[in-house]
Amino acid sequence: MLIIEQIINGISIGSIYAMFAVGFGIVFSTMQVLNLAQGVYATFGALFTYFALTLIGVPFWLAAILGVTGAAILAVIADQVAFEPLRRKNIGMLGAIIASIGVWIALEEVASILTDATPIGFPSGSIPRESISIGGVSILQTQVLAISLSAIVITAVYVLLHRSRVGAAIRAVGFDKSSAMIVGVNPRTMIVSAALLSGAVTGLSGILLVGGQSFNFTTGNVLLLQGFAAVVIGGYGSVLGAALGGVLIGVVQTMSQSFISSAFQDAITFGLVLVVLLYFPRGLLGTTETVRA
Amino acid sequence: MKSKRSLHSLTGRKRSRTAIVGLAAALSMVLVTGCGSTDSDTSTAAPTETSTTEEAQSGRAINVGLLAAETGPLAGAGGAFLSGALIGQQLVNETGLIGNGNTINLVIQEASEDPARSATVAAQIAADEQNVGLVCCILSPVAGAVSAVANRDGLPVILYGATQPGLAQPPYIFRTTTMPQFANETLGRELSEETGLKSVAYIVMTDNEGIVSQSESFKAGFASAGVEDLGTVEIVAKQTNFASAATSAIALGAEAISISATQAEAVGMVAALYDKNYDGQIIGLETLTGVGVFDSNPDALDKVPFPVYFLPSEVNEAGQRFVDAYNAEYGTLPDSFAAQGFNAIWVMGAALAGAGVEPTRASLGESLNALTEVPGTIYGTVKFENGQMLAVESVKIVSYSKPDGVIVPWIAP
Amino acid sequence: MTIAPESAMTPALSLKRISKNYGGLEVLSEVSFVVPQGSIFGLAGPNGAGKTTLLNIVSGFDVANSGSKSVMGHDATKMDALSLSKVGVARTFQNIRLFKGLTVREQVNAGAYRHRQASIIAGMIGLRSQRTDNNVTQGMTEEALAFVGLSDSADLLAENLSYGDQRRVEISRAMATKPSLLLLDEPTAGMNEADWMPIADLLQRLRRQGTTIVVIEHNMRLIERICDEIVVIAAGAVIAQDEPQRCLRLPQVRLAYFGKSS
Amino acid sequence: MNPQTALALSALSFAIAGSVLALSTYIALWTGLLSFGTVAFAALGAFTTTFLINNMDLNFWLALLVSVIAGGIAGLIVGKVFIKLATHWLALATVALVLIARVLVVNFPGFTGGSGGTVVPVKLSIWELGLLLIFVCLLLSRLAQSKFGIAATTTREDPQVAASLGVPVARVRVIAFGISGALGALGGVMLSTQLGYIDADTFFIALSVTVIASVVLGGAYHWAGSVVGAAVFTGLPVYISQFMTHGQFIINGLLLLVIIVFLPGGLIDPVRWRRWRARRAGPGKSSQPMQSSSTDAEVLS
Repeated sequence: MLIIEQIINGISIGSIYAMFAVGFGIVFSTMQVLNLAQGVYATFGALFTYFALTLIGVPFWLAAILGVTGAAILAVIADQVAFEPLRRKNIGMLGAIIASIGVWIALEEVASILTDATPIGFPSGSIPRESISIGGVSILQTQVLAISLSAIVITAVYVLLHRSRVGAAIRAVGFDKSSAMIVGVNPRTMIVSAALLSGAVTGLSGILLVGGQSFNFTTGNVLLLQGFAAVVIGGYGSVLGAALGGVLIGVVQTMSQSFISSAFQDAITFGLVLVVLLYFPRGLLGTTETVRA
Repeated sequence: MKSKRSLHSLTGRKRSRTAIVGLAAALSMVLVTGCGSTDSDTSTAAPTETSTTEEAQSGRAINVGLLAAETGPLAGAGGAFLSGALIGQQLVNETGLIGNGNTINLVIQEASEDPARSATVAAQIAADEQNVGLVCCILSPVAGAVSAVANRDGLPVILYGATQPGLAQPPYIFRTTTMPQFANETLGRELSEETGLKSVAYIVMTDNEGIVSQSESFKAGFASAGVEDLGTVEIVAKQTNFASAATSAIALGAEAISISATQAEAVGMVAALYDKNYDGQIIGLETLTGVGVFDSNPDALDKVPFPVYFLPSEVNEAGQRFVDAYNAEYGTLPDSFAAQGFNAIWVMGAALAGAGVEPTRASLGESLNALTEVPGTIYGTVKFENGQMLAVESVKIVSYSKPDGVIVPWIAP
Repeated sequence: MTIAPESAMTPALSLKRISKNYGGLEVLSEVSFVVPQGSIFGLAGPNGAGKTTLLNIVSGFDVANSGSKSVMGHDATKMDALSLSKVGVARTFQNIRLFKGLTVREQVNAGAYRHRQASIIAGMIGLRSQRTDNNVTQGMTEEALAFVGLSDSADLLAENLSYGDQRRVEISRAMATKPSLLLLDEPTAGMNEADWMPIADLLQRLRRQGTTIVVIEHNMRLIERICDEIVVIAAGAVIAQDEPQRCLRLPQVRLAYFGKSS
Repeated sequence: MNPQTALALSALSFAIAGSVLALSTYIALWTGLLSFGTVAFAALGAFTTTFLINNMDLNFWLALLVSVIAGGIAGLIVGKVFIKLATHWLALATVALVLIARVLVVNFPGFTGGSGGTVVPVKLSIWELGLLLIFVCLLLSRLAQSKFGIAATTTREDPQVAASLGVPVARVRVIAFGISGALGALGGVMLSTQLGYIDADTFFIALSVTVIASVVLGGAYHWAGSVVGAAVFTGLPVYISQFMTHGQFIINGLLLLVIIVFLPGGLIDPVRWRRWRARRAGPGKSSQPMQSSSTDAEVLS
């Protein structure tokens, strides 16, 4: 029983990592940007939701939609302000990483001011808190929500990217801008829509993470590290890879935490990251588009 | 009047506005210098504020440095400490605690609880002979960095927040932090006696020595009441997966679960246990106090006992004076961080009183070393042992009350 | 200097049934030919025939799926760019690849890198060997610069030179390695006669110094002028190998080039 | 001493320590590799030195030497293991390294003092710090002239072409990591002597971000850039602090953006100077558009 419950715990937190990782991966595979500001989008997704709940007082589902939208718009603005100039000037990887650090620092301070740097949480009653108990295994409704939502969203993203014309266009841009132009795709539109999509998914992951607990302006950084581990393990450029990477991390963490030692859980996670980087250069499920060695 | 303004600009509520002002200031700054800095660790600092009050005319205004943390990860607590300290300055001067017409004048420098920044600013304060003492530090590493500077320059320091064991090192480093360790032990003992607790399990954040030592004191307390220890679940800072820790802890099947973690993690754990329908007694620790904590999770935090040294609703005369002054200034009741900030300044005042007509670092140091007990603090009469303040008598077991989130004495179910 | 046995018998380069395909698309199929030492050898053929791919494989920038190659008598099938440079292979690029931000002299001096004896560590501590190295490579640099006639613009940023001069810089950088086999990818692309003539006799002077040259060219007049022998590649396969004049008259070649054989 | 002087001196000592850390990152970047690992080596150096002094009562300079060597070896090993990774994946691997380093620091209290951290028994004077920095700068200016310098620069600009000219790209990068490790350890020790107290979070992501930002702001194309960058980064906040409370980070972030967009070469950018001189000199009939130099596509992608 205990182990089953723990596995479910792992899957639920993992599904949140997974969603973040997918958001992270979209940006990387389309814009070749390792966006360190991605974690802040998650924080803001949660923040916008919080303000929608407390200031406007709309129901949770609506607040969440507002939060997701806010995060998506934020991501687009950040992309156009910070990364678009770099793309135009053709300043590569390092430049983008540094720029994303800039965005990260600035936005985190904004979040700190908005929250007075104190812990906040969704007001009571706004989200379902009860837990369902099935044969001695108790599952939180928030966990059910997290797992089902991310399953739906990730599938949707997968279908959008790999089964639709828009997705094909987006991936074409990611693969080779110039040839994309030749086949009549406007790279900028595609990049903006990629940023929008990634921001939305990331924001949702943030909302689900803090749902039912308190959070503060640095919450997103945790997701950043775990999500980064997830994408590395799952492989960039592959939606399903990143997703499974996230779930894997979640389960591995939970298991090591409850059956080995929580003290070393980060060492285990990121040790795994190194192993994958070195011995599975494309991630466990990565695509050939991204060769790392 | 200057003091009033400075006080206002420092209340948390006004922070956003200050931010805009600061922003403008910085912009002009950047325009001037044409270059700037990025450092996600060191943070912004308050303009040097020196507030003087009318009593100053008769005697001398004695400068005491204070490292503020209005920004950075601890801005929440930092603001409370600072607000309390400013009231401390106000009351020390109004009551003429120091005597000889002398008044205390806080030289406030923002250091955002960052070790490097704090060491730098401390060096600046230490370099000015006018500053006879320094009050600071919420985080233990910061306290360590500042202590190094202070020991070098022979500057007496009072630490008001850091809880790691062994930080108080006379002759220069003293600590008025009301050590949660003692409080936890008391809580453990009294709570078990009141409720006839049989067994308890522990959730401990293992990568924070201060917290670990707090959990030790809980264990000592419960053990002394003969409660059975059913095991410990470890968590780490920046924990995301509270649910699994909760599952493990609940699985230990204890009548009560005692949580030792820093604020965010403690709140998260309480919530997870609550959501997992844990039917036993959840026991918190002092980190559960603070602005916004209750609102962050009212359902879960209701009825979770935790120890505090200070409770606005149950105060002695000195405490009442503090509460009134604080309320008059900020329109809210002080939390235990504010109380610690206040008390640090009050003790500093008491020490200055014993430091002669013209206090110097040397005389203040001697006075602090000679200090064995201070009567009339908001914690009652407090004792000093090896530079550490003890106020065990004033420990209170409290919990948040629904719906308004006021902290009230805890009533055993 | 190269480790290669400098006997006229051993060919400078010999390719045996080199094949290359990118994800099923066959770019080269069973290409084989031999380049005798001291010759100027032309690689001709319409665009997309696979000439550059072949050059990449020879210089270790790309790996063949099958087949073998040997350079100056060494089996070079498994060699990467680094080890090939050690046996004396140097190259230029169709789209110029100079180091950004370096002056002409620095570019060429980098070419002489492999003639530095001092170990990297010795260089850090700045031992004597380091200084002698600097003198040696300086000599080589100036020589190579003078050879292509860029001594005057040696201190300019290479990227500020004209297109033609940038090509010269690339050639002189390659020369500074003192190669025994020099691979040139369209050295006169986009040049008018006035520009490419000097390059042509530059190559001939190089050959006189005993360097073997393999050159990809579209400029038939240049080919006829300097090449001893050419192979024509079309659709990844060798369709002709002979002296330039005769080769270019062959029907299959004209077909490949002009789509008609007469 | 005048407080302002004290402030300046203290800020300066942190700036000096910061410069050495920045230079450690710069060395790796010189060969085209972005490494967050500097702080891991810094932690190794700082905790080793402290341990050797406290528990083996070794002389400080001896302990420092041992730590620097240890850092160098660690750097070589890390480089050897990571070298097969393409550049930006290597950057990620170094992030993982930093995260793991923290866990190790926390969980080996016998060596590091664990989460409680440890007191650093030595405080270097500004002069000693300055001399160390000067020594490092001399080493680097020497390197720039040396065989390694040429190898590193060409490797960064175009590894493939460099290899075809006989530059042992992989070896050069591993050596760079070795030096980066040694300098990282040195910088870590210098920083720790200024902090007087170090724990697991002293050497963490925040610091590595600062260090990298210093290098980029100062200019990743010349060692002097790292020194300037670190000075600006560690020095300026202290002064800006005196003028403003909140939102300094917002400025910091935007500033970093502005720099990377408009001065991608950083404050010290020899290439920009050269181009500027070239343009003033005139004759170079530029056949290409001026491209942004330095932290450019070539550096990492």
